Amino acid sequence: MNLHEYQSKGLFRAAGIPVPPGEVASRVEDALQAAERFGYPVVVKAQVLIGGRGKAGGIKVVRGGEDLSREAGRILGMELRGLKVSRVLITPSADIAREYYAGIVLDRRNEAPLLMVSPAGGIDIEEVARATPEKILRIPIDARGLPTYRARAAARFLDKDPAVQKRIAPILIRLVHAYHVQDATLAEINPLVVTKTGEVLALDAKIVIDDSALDRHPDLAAMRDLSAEDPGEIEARARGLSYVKLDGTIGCVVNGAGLAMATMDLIQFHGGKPANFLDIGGSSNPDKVEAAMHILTGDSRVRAVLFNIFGGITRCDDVARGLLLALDRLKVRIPIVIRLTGTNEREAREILGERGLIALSDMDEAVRAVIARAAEAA
Amino acid sequence: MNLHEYQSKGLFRAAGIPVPPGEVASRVEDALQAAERFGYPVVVKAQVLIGGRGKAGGIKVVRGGEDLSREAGRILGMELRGLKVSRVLITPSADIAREYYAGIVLDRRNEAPLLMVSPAGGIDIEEVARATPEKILRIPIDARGLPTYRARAAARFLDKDPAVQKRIAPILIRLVHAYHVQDATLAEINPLVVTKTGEVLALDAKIVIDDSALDRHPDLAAMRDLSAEDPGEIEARARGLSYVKLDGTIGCVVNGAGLAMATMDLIQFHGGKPANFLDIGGSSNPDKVEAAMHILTGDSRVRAVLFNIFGGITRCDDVARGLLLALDRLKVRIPIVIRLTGTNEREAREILGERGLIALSDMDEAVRAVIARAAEAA
Amino acid sequence: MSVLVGRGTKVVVQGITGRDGSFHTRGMLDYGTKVVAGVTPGKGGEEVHSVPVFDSVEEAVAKTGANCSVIYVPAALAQDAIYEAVDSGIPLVVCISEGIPVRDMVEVSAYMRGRGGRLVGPNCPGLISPGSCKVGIMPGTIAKPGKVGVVSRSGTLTYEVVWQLTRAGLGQSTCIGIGGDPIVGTRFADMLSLYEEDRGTEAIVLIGEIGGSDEEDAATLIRRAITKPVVAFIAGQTAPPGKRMGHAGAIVSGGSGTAQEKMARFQEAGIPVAKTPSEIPGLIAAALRPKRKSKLKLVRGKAKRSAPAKASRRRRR
Amino acid sequence: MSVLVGRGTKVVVQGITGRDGSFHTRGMLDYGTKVVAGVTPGKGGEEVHSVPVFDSVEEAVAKTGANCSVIYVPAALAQDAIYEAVDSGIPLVVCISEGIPVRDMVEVSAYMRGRGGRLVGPNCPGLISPGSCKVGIMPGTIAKPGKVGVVSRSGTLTYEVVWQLTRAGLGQSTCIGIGGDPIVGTRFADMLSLYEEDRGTEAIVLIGEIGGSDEEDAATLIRRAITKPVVAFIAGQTAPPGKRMGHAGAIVSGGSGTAQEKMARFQEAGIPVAKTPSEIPGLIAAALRPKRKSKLKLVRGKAKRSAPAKASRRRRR
Repeated sequence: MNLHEYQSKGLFRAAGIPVPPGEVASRVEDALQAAERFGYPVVVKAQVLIGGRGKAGGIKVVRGGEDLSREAGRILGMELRGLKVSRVLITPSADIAREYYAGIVLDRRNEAPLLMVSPAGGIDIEEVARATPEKILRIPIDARGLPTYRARAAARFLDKDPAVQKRIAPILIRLVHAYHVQDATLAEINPLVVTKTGEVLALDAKIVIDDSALDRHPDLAAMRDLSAEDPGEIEARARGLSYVKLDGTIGCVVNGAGLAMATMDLIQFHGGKPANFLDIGGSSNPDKVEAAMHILTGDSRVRAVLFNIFGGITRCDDVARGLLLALDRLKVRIPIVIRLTGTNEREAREILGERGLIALSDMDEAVRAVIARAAEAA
Repeated sequence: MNLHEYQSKGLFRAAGIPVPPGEVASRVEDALQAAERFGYPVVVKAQVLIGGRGKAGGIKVVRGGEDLSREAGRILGMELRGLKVSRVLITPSADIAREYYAGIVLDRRNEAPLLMVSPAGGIDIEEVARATPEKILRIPIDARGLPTYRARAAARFLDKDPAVQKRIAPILIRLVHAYHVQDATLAEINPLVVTKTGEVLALDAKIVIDDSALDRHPDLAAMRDLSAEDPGEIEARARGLSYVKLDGTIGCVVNGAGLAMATMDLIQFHGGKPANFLDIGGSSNPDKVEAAMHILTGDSRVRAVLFNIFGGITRCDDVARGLLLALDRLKVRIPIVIRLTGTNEREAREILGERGLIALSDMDEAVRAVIARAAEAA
Repeated sequence: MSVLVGRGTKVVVQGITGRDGSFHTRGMLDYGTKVVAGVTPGKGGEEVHSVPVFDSVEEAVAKTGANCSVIYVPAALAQDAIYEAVDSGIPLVVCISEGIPVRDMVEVSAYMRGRGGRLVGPNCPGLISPGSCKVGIMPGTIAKPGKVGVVSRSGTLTYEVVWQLTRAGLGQSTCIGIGGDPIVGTRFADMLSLYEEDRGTEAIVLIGEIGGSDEEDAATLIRRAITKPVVAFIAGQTAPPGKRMGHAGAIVSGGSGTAQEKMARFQEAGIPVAKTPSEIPGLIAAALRPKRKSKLKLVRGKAKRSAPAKASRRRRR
Repeated sequence: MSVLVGRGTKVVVQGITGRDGSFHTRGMLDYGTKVVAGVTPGKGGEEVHSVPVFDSVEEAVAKTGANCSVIYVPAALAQDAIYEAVDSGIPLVVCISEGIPVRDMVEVSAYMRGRGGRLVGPNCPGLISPGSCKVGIMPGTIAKPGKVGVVSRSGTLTYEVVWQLTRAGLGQSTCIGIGGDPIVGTRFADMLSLYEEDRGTEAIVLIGEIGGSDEEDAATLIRRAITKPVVAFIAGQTAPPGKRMGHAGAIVSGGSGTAQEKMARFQEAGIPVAKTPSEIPGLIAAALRPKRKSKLKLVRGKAKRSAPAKASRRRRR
């Protein structure tokens, strides 16, 4: 789960990492009041879960009230990569001397977190990694956390000033600790700035929390911003489905993530465009099938739906029953192509047959069929 | 540093370990009020830092106010193994069904904590270890803390009732965690009781905190009860000396713990009785020598003092100066025997010689001399 | 012939009294797997499908000689279950549980390093050595004994491929799903080495997906040390970046871990990459054609796992 | 001849700019020890007694080839200093610092297990191979080159014994103080094995004290695997139970770790126990007497560290 900048900064502040003061506003008046408390110039920052907000016009420095009213008004309500901005962060403008990067990711190869710091701050770390890899220092994190001596080495890598190094080292130790205790999979300060007075501040913050760990962090789970997500994805999560919306025309209902990806790929291979990733999971609860159909029929771009079910633990007859349930309850006006094989395949075919539905057994054949039906429906 | 029962229980309570309610009183009136809040019968428990308080008469169950007044009055002010009781803990009497032992010590051989549990609760665990070692389950603790499955195994070892096991297991996990985060070197629940209603409670509690870790636990350091310690030991700690009072007649001032122990042993070997262990440490600050003399002359049993200094880092001349400083400032009426060798030995002899003092260079000779002087002085 | 599990495998089921544990115990028993014990704390003395239940793995091992554990406990309890199995000396621990926090697995990984014992999974379907033993949740009916080793990060996609192999007359030595999480106990490289050593395996199917670099590491290993033919398939070519595709580990982040990159690495290593699942049986059949097979034997006879072997292998392709 | 440190030892001093670090660097240099580098974070580029100071151990090792570290930092920073030395690949780390929390050392111990590198201390005076190298704070003047290995848990008591040996004409191969804390990196048993292997050591003095079971473990090891004569002394016979005698590790708790117990264990193992420090030189001299020496050589020639050697050794006493 991605956290907003203001939420991430809140966690950093609680972890003892210096962040600039800030207030979140969803109305221009509130933004003005906050700015007056801080004193101008302030920065108005759109709170949306995408990178590159600055380039997209979602971050502005303003020098007075009029300026702020105009910019806050513009940003509140704008769309950034399809996401509506409903909140801005108002924060005093900092006198930046130098900008660095500090971030922790999960290093899957080493099966442990990895701290990366770079004196090339404020820009995308992946770009730095490609263009100037020598500008990144990588420090593997083990069960000890970040030993002080390593934090000092990282601080020396970033800044020449011993006084600044002494401020940076504890920030890195706390960042590593926060990553651990909050069950993060990413924790990033970009930029970590040194101000002209030698202060060190986390000017931007990004934390991603491990979805699998939210159960033990009710405080973090409560930070989820539903307004920042696709309604279909919200419904899917609520119903225990794994769903990702895409921009194609062929909806897919599949059991198993790998098979679901392979189905999308096969649609593209045969010339179609998948509208989504959707995994109904291992169980064969008919309600999940109905929920899946509800989500797909809510996407106006979907022209046809493909069911691709390989019965193992999932029983084909349960899926067939779920499909019929969906057809009864929802007004489904788009064609459906069904591919079933495996456990209780015969029973499933019988159930479907009673309603005049035919199930294919070959995956390629089914994909070609659904592409044809979608083309007809367009 | 040993914590009182009520302090240990406070830490356990904060760690989520169930302890019975309790109030500390240093006056009979307060004890009465506490007892009335709890309702009779209550237990009056002397808060002194010794084991075996029950056998020594420091713990009494009382059934009413008169009873309490008499017992609290008797216990407050009594002496238990030389320690004056200035506080009692008033706690409701529990309906005990079964009594167990749970404790963590540092296992020096394995360089890790060791959890021990035993169904033979309420008695000295060392006695159990001697008499019925099969009644103790030992669980080494590694960096993971106490895995749940091991906590369950320990709980099964203690009690047959699955409902009780489910209450014991988390107590053990929390005990291990508290031991770790509080930098304890001992954490003991004895007895851990199962009440007749199936509740599980830490009826007594004992925690020893690692002295070396007190700097990072100011809250624990503040719990030190000076009234429970020997005034000489308090002064020694304040002056950076390592001092243990014994009941002999020959005071010793030595540099280094090993040499100090060997000096005591040698006094006994030659027929004398050491009055103390005293290590002035590696530095040769004259103030420390003066402090040492102040402490020793405050012990009325001391008949003579032996200085045993092996100059290495410690400079013999510094010790000599410190001794003269002490003789100037304190009224020292007891004989002093000095043994010096090593760094700046000659300078030291000169300094002492100016005041008519002679230093020996052989340890055995010095010990025999001090024993003779003590005998004369007696 | 097979790897990891076979006729000598004696399984203890952790979480046997749960819904999944009980259901799949039935499935394993029906397949002929020797399920000798179950563990559910507090239910020691009970039975599930006539399998005795114990309070702890330690007890189960002591009483039954179990040498493989399969874990069906809820995600929040899975780390402890793995610790219990490993600490009890079980050499093969298969964790089916899905949704284990990454931090728990980081800790498990650090703990297991340098200790004995192999973990398969978590978030995996387990493994099957057709005809002799199945551990986990794979449907036994899709597989048949043979010479193809299958290793995959997914579940149903594995079934799909195994089923297609079986229909094409290509039986399997062992099929394993290593799990879809970012951190899993057994990786592609581990399985490739096991299949390379296994005399019953003559070709290998590797089914990867987006995310991480396990496929890339596998490609490097194959180039260096695997002499048997490998056919690869990678799912997720159409997955958008930054989105988790069902599996916690199936995510393209920071432009790395794409299907395209992985496919390219296999192709550079001279390994055929199937464009669709249905192409796999044909590619395997081609790899096993008698002419090639004799060459392969020659190569292995000469210098197994050495530089000359590698060179010959490249020539072969 | 010597163990652990000698002419090839190149020392880096962690905390060299501190009061103790600087003072003892002077002492080590005066003795002839090759102190090649110092480390104090933020003071890289400075010099202490002409020794170059670096910001990190890693840098010091890279620039000077240091192969031994000695640590003089405050107790609160000592754990990190040990980690830094070990992580930088230093094979011998000597920690002088006193007052390190036990938990810190439990963590260090767990971390070092299975990794390379030896820790001596903490809370120790270090070690000296007379005539060639001293690392730590021992006064160099008390020792002289010879054939007696000395291992001790204390500081000044060691100096006392070494001084008495020297005055009796009994030089030392190496003298080491292993430290007075409950957890130390190198124990009696480790040193006994090193002295046993060292061709320049012919007899061993072991100076133990109350607390723990390291002396008991040493007695067991000597009985099983040490063929060279050992003389033991134990301090603290008059120490009251439950009181820490200066050293954090010198405490009789729960009736175990008494001097009496330790002395009895040595005596049972056939090892002479000195009743006073001044008895030690005489016992060592007796052990080294020509007649016995020839027997010892015979035994070693026959079967070193084996059961027959053990049997002969018992006869010898």
